Amino acid sequence: MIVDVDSLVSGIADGTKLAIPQDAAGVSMAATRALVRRGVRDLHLVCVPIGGLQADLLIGAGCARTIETSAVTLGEFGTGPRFAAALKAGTLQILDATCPAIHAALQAGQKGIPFIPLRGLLGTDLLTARPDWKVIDNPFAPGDAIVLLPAIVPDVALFHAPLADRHGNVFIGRQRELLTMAHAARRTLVTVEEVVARDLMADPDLAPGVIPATYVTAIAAAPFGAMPVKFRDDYSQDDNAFLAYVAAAANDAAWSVWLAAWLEEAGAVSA
Amino acid sequence: MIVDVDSLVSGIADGTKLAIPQDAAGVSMAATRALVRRGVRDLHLVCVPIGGLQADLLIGAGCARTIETSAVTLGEFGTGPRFAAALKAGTLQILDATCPAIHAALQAGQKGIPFIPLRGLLGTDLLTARPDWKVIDNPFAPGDAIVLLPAIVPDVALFHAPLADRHGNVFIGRQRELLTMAHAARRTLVTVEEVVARDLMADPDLAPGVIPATYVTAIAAAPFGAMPVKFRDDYSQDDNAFLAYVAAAANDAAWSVWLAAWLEEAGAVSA
Amino acid sequence: MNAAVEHVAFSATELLVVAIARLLADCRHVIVGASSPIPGAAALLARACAGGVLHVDVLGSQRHNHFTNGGVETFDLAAQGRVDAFFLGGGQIDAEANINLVGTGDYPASAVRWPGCFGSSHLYFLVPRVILFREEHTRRVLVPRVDFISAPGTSAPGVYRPGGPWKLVTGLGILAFDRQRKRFALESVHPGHSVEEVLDNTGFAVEVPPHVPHTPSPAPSVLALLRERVRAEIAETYPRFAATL
Amino acid sequence: MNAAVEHVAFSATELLVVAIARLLADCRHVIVGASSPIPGAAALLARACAGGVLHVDVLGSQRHNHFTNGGVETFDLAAQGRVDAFFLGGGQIDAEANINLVGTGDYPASAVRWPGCFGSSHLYFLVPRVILFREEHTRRVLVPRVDFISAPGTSAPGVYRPGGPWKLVTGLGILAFDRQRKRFALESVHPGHSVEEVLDNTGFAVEVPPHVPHTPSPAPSVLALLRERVRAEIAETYPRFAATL
Repeated sequence: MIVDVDSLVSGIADGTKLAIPQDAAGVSMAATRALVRRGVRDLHLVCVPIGGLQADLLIGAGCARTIETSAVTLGEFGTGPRFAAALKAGTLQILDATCPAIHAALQAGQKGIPFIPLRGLLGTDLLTARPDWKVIDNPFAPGDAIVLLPAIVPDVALFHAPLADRHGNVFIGRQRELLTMAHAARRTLVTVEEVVARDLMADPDLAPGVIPATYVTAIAAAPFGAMPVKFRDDYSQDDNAFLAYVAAAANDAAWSVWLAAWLEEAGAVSA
Repeated sequence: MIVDVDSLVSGIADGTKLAIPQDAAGVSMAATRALVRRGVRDLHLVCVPIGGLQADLLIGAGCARTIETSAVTLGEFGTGPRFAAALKAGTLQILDATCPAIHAALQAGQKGIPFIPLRGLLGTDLLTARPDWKVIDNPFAPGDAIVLLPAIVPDVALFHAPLADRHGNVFIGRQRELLTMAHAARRTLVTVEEVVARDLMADPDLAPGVIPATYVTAIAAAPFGAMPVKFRDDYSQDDNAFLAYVAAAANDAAWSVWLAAWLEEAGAVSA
Repeated sequence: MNAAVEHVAFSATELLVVAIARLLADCRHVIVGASSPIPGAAALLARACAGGVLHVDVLGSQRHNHFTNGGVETFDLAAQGRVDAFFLGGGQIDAEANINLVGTGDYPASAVRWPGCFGSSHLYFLVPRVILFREEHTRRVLVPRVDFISAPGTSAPGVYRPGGPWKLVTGLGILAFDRQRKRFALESVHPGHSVEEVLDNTGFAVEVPPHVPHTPSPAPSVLALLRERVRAEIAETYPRFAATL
Repeated sequence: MNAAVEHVAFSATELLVVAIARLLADCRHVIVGASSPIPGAAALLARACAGGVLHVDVLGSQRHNHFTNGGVETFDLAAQGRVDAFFLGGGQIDAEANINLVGTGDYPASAVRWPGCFGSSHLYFLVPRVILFREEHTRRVLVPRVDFISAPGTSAPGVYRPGGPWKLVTGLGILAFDRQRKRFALESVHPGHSVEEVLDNTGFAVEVPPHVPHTPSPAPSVLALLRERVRAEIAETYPRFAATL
């Protein structure tokens, strides 16, 4: 259950439907590097509910065929540059969404129900772009059109969390979408800042913020494993790394150089 | 926001759709006594997902017109006796349900969606007894019949929790259905073992198990407020109280005597 | 035959616990509902025998319940396909494994009202191996046709139903349910009981193979595990039951 | 007129923060989305002015975000009808208050791609007072018709829509949206700017009443609150922005 990062990502085959969280929730950049190094291809990324550096990097490295997301953004550094370039080049299939639709569809996956309704969406071009979403007449109130979303069941959920124990329990605190991801996905892979000896479920204060081991396939220790992305109060976003990334990602030649250098770095991701 | 128990229940008018938890999650017997004393009538009880002593007592005291529940049970003491008697007498409307249906319908209320699908149920007499549940053909897989449940939006959620702070935050730990109840209900009333001075949301270990003040209408301190029902590791079920209850509830005359005595007790509920 | 068989006396309850634990041997995840001391002990025993590979959640327990998403988690987990086995009872169980947890007579003004359906109307469809457990084995319980279907034993083709009834364990024996043929067959009879006793006390026809074995007696090592570790574990949730072990 | 008016210099950003805070005065619950320092400061200022009655959740903050149910809670809360005001931007905003957060040109191979719809396609329908905030007030942003409708300004009768656009706040002024008439009217122009400047830089027709006031200057007491308490509060989430206040 406790493995190294390379073993952790060995469970992510080409073509995997891979759920990843938004930056603020805990992004495993350590596993991302291992995954790109291994040369994974054709991922179907499900961003919960938006993507950041991780998604843009996986796209730029040629690992993703499809992305389902409500946005790809580097925050104040703007739209994910490799994401935008791939869309313009037509090398990436986009399933544009809206945050609550991804959350709700994932909750449907969690509940083992085939679909879930959601308000809003009517009259948007998003709905036109998503033929997999259906509009029905609300059976409880004729004349009330409502959108149904099919459940999202990721093959793998991958994220970074502060703590795990040797039983496989993972503490996520208030980042509750990680629990929904783990419930909905068939398998869950987690990097953590620290693996602790005590049983996290045995502490009645911590237990409410724990994903129990049942849902967790494997865990790898990866201190600073979200860097250069901000992680809780543990570390801030490394703005210089983001600036270097955005500069390199602006053209294909500089991007290749940046990517090769990043993949050669041994330790924690410093971009 | 912090009031006494009598003021707390003053917000529960006749006819209220009142959501109450199952015994293990935290039942406010203190508020129940105040409510019965006040002589509330015509409650529509929503048991999340089953009822125990509290539901049976409210029925026996003539406070409830309707009950929506997946069971009314006193555990090893059997079916709620006043519940069974009221059904036989035809004085109580029953909306029989199944646990995941109540949870799912409440989650629909929480999500502000008008309905939610649920697997199972087909071919049960439960479905026949619930014309408010609808069967449709799954729009994503023709020929696949599935049940839709209308959302449950309680007027009031009422429960007992270990801690609250002066801002109105309530710690519930792992009893997550209480959070769903508070999200789904228009108003939430809580009795707690203790009101503490510190801010529960400021503690990153406790915060994951907190219902934030936004959802909480009023709180009353009621030490031992779940007695004689078990409450977490704080106190066990008072079996003698349950035995006395069951004995009295077996016939109408004994029941009236028991109820009058119980209502006159001043302190913590000892049944 | 050669080795001397060690004999250790056991109670009827212990036989049931061990027999149910045996049914759970190759499961990954078992959930035990409320008010179920014997299935609870059986699941914990199966976990002890499996060396920790088996996930067990005992509803009502604090220590042996790992849920952190509230009461809904049991049902979500089952709907995700992660739960291998679950236990259901029944005020009435009939020939086609329909179960009735609601009551007898004209619904809703039931002559005898039981608590209600609990999660049965959902879990019976979703958990691959539902073990029906009812200690009382009488014609009052095992009826030709239930008065109210809380959950049906079988469903029409096309109904989404990865789960359903697998075994029926009573105080007299173990019956297996055949979902295709929609009937029970007698699998074993507990020591001290007979095939005739089972048939006399069952209100519907049961298939009886030419040779019906006795439910195996608990091995001494398993009994020891039950009386020490499992007894201590189940005591947290069912103290009075544990005292009887 | 009689009393001497105290003058305190303020920045364009401070004017915006105070103007938006004024719009939130009678709200009970305001949520501020990601990458929104000015709306974030405005909501915290409104809370400070309201004496603590106003619930504010700033996404991305630890201290000023009370959610304990993950990212979905924002949307559930809005769908429950508990959120009075929310902020949306737009790469393009058009005459009928349709907003485009996706990109220009032929979708999906957008000439310019923006991040994506975020929660707009849902929240625009559900939050009663959506404040469109975009500092850049140009014909590039305020277009006759958006290239992609992330969220429509209005909906046909019968569509469930308790919410929608309320105000549009830009670097030049404040416009109010009339949902019945499907058009914007100019409500005030910020000090230092003119009605003509607004009209010249808006790519669609705007109603202009006979007298258009200036957006009121911040009161000294409010500015003090902003520069002390609110600046310290917003610094947790937006440190560089706070440094400019």
